[in-house]
Amino acid sequence: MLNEKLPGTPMSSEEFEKAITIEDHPALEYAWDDGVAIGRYLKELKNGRIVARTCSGCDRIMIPPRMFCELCWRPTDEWHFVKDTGVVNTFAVTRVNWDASRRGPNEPPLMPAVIEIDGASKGMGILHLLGDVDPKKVKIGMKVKAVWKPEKERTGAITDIKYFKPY
Amino acid sequence: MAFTERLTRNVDMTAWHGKIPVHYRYTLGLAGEKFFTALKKDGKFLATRCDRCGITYAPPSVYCERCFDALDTWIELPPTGTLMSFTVVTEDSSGHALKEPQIIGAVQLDGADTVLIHRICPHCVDCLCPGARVKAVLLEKKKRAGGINDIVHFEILE
Amino acid sequence: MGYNKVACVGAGITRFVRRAKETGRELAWEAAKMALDSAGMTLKDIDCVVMGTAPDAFDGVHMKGEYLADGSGGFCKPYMRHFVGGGTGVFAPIHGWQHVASGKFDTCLVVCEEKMSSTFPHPQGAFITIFDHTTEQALGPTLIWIFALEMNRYMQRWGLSERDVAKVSVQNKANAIDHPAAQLGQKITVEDVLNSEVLAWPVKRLDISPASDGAAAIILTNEHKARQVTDKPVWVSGVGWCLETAYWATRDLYYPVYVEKAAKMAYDMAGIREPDKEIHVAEPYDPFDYKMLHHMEGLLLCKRGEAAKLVADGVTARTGRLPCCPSGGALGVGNPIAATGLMKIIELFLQLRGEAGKRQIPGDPRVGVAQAWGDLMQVGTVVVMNR
Amino acid sequence: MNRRVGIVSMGYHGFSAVTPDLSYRELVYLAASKAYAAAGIEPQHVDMFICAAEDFCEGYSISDEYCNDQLGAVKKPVQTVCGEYLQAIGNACMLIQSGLGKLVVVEAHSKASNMKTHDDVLSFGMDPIWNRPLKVTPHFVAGLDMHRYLLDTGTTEEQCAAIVVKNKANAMLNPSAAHAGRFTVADVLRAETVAWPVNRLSIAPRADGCIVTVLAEESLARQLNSSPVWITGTGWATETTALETRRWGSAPSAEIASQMAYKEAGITVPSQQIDLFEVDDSYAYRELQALEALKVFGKGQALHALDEGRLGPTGDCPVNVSGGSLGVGHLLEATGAQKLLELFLQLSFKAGERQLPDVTTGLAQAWRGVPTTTSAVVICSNE
Repeated sequence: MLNEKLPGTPMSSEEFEKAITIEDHPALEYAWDDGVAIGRYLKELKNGRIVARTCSGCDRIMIPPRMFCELCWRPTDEWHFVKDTGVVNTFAVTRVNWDASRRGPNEPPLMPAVIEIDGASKGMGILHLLGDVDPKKVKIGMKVKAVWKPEKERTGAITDIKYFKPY
Repeated sequence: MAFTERLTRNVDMTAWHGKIPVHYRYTLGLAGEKFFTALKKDGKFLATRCDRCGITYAPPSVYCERCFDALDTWIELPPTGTLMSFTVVTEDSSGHALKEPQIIGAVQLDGADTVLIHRICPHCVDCLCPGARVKAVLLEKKKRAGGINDIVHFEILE
Repeated sequence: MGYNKVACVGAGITRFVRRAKETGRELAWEAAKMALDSAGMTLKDIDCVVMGTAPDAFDGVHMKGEYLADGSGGFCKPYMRHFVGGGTGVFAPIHGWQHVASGKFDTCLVVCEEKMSSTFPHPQGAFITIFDHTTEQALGPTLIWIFALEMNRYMQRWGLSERDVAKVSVQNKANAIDHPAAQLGQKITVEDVLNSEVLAWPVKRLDISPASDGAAAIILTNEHKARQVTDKPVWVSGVGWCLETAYWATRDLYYPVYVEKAAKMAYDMAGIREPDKEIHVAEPYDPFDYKMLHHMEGLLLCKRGEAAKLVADGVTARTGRLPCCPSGGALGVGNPIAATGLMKIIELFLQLRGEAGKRQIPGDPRVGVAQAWGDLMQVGTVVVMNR
Repeated sequence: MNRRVGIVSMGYHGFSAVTPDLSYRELVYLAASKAYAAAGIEPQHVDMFICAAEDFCEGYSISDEYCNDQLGAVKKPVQTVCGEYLQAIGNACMLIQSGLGKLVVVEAHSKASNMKTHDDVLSFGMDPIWNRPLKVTPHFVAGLDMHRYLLDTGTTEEQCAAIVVKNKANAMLNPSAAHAGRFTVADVLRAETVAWPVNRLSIAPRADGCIVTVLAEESLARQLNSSPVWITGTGWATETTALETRRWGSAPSAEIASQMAYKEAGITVPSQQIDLFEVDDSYAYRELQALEALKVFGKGQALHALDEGRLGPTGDCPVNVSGGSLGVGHLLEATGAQKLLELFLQLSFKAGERQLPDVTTGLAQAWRGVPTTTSAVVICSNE
């Protein structure tokens, strides 16, 4: 039987602000080696292209690319360029930023989505953002196309694609 | 079983830079709040005692790690103690060189069975030896913010 | 299966609160001490300690397991920390089961702790770094995104409305009124949920469990020791866990295959063939209201897409045929990640002993299932308990 | 132990200061593919997987998400243990002895080279209220401990320097060693002070690498490998969290862990019943401290064994013939795996130039580094 008086000392936010607290801004910084597959993926994004890897074991065309097939447990075979168009598998509409702060009234909402990329295997999607579309009009199954940054602004990152918009 | 290709030019070896982007504000805890409030207000060193194990925890704890009893016997200890061990450090917590070396010591306050980890006065380098008698030097009261750095360091008593 | 039988003989829990004054070490001690007292045991009776705690980024300490060791009773003992994302709370008794069932240890203190309130600007900010650091984090994602994506897919696949899903939040938050540890026990209506602030459509404020600080602990022993400690041991009769691929965007999110595989592993071990008939009480993981439905289906407690109907028909109420989250769940009691899963295990322990007080379900429940979920829609951890 | 557990194979890759051409996934896949090939298995045959990892070494908030694809462990029971590799080995033995699994894989890796702020991460392991605000190098914990150890045992800085010389020389015969070298005691003593009496050359430098172990229940182990290496004892222990309450100058966790393992392996006189040791040398003095905690030598006696050359490859009590962490490199959570790998290679008579003659029993012991007090021990035998 859990007795009514359980341990634990709650603090209101006012009490927390008034109390002595120890602040720390740790420098937890990393440079993760891209390796063969992701290294090539980012290079091709800079070139305005999306590259996948194929596996002859299970006939999948995989993005993001990887040098091994995690299902067949064998090396993947070839690089394979896929389209920069796709279909919305699911989406969300949010006014909340990564740190729970709210987007301003005149800031458009963020529309994250899983986009199944044409040319990759069925259901093979990536996370990205939708843009240039009225949130009320977005539907699962909607066909979308990548909007790329201008070439000179591309750095070799997933954000070289600004967003996907209906076409 | 390896890969159909490997990177063979170092210029192709790229890395993605990133970090953990949050920061922290920690509460002092039940024991810490009592200890640092007494230190800040009155410059006093509080400890807790486990009667079952016969151990005085300084700095204090609200539980005994050995027998798990709740510790609610608070006692005051003098600011003096014995240096159990020390080390001379040349780098800060990021691994960068310190302007000049610092001494970190394990100080057993008189009446305590545990140690308090803190800086030792840098000018006392030549009279440094384990077993030396030490005394806490605190910031003046109005500068004390409530935290381990309210203690400036421990100085060696002749 | 040649393993030793393993029983739960004691439990302890702290209040789940938005901000705790205690340090993580002190919270762990409060729960672990209560568990020992409840079984009339002391640290001397404990052979080993298992610690379950989720991201180090919450308590704000690297190698957090080592930081929590003395508060968890690990002093000069075999002490090991595991971590499988949000599934940690129900993996904790599984890890404890491994220690005792193997015969290496007779008794095991299982402690779970989480202190999220140290993280600034907001605990949710620590979740950006669960996404792939190179191909996803640059998009500025947060955990609510992936829940909203899954909830949308789930609702669309089975033709459910936000109203159907909101009933779960209403049920669980009401149940939590009777739980002494509860942070958000409250009477709300479906309209309250539908009108609450939209955080990431279709997820709204009252669809979600809160960030919390809290700790929980149980004591596991072999059969011989259990008989000495209590006349009502509750047996850990089935354990199962499963981890899906990290490439979460390549799987259809409407059905949690990994929960089903973990559930089947546990049911096979417990000799359960028809879970929807043989289970008397269930605690599926409910960090979001739709997630309870999603996991009820993964746990094979009902057909796919039909969980919402069970809630609407009151089948999952405390007085229903198959009570789900009688504790009040993460939605009502609170969600200090690792401690949430163990809170659910403790609810089964109390319900099966008839000691759940105001939350006690009627009849003579003998078999219960608890489940936790975690990572990128990826890990299922399932425990079956029976008296 | 009611069911004997055998090491069928160990696959490893890396052990170099940096591995810039491979992502962590690719590094782990290469090690796993060698382990599985040597055992003649596919990952779908494996019952359970255990990974030893820490979030802030990987740079993720939930790093266990990213451990299974490269092991071929999709939709499999996979658990991450945030602890020493040898603890994960102990956990794997429990899985097999519980009867829940017959074939278990244990993986850990180090991508320490990807940590731009390694010392900050280590300092982030300190207690935020009592210790971290001092803002000095985390090696201060080793400095306090070594100083106390020298005082209590009469060991000298020269003898600790001799451990560095021994291990880095041993590493010259180990093709998988990133930090081998010929040094003299004077060279080591000349190195810059970091946390006196700990200096730069007596701290094990970091390395990247991955090690995957395939473990099996006795009868299956014999099918997969004609002469598997048996695990006869495991143990692990944590002393305490607090710098304030620990017994400075000694390693109680290593002592408790070894007593557990000795009991299971039926070992009563370690120095006579164990042919080789791979023990913690993440700081040079810890090798001597560990040998005393493991009761291989009495308190303050390890230094004499060192002086008499007994700890060298030709001595009667060879310690860290692989080169240890000082010679091979510190591999974060995989440090214990490198020590176990040396036992596996020696007891399978595959240790090449550094193979010791007629060895039957070996002990691996590893510590999780500052500021922890957790030690783990695994004892192996080829009988």
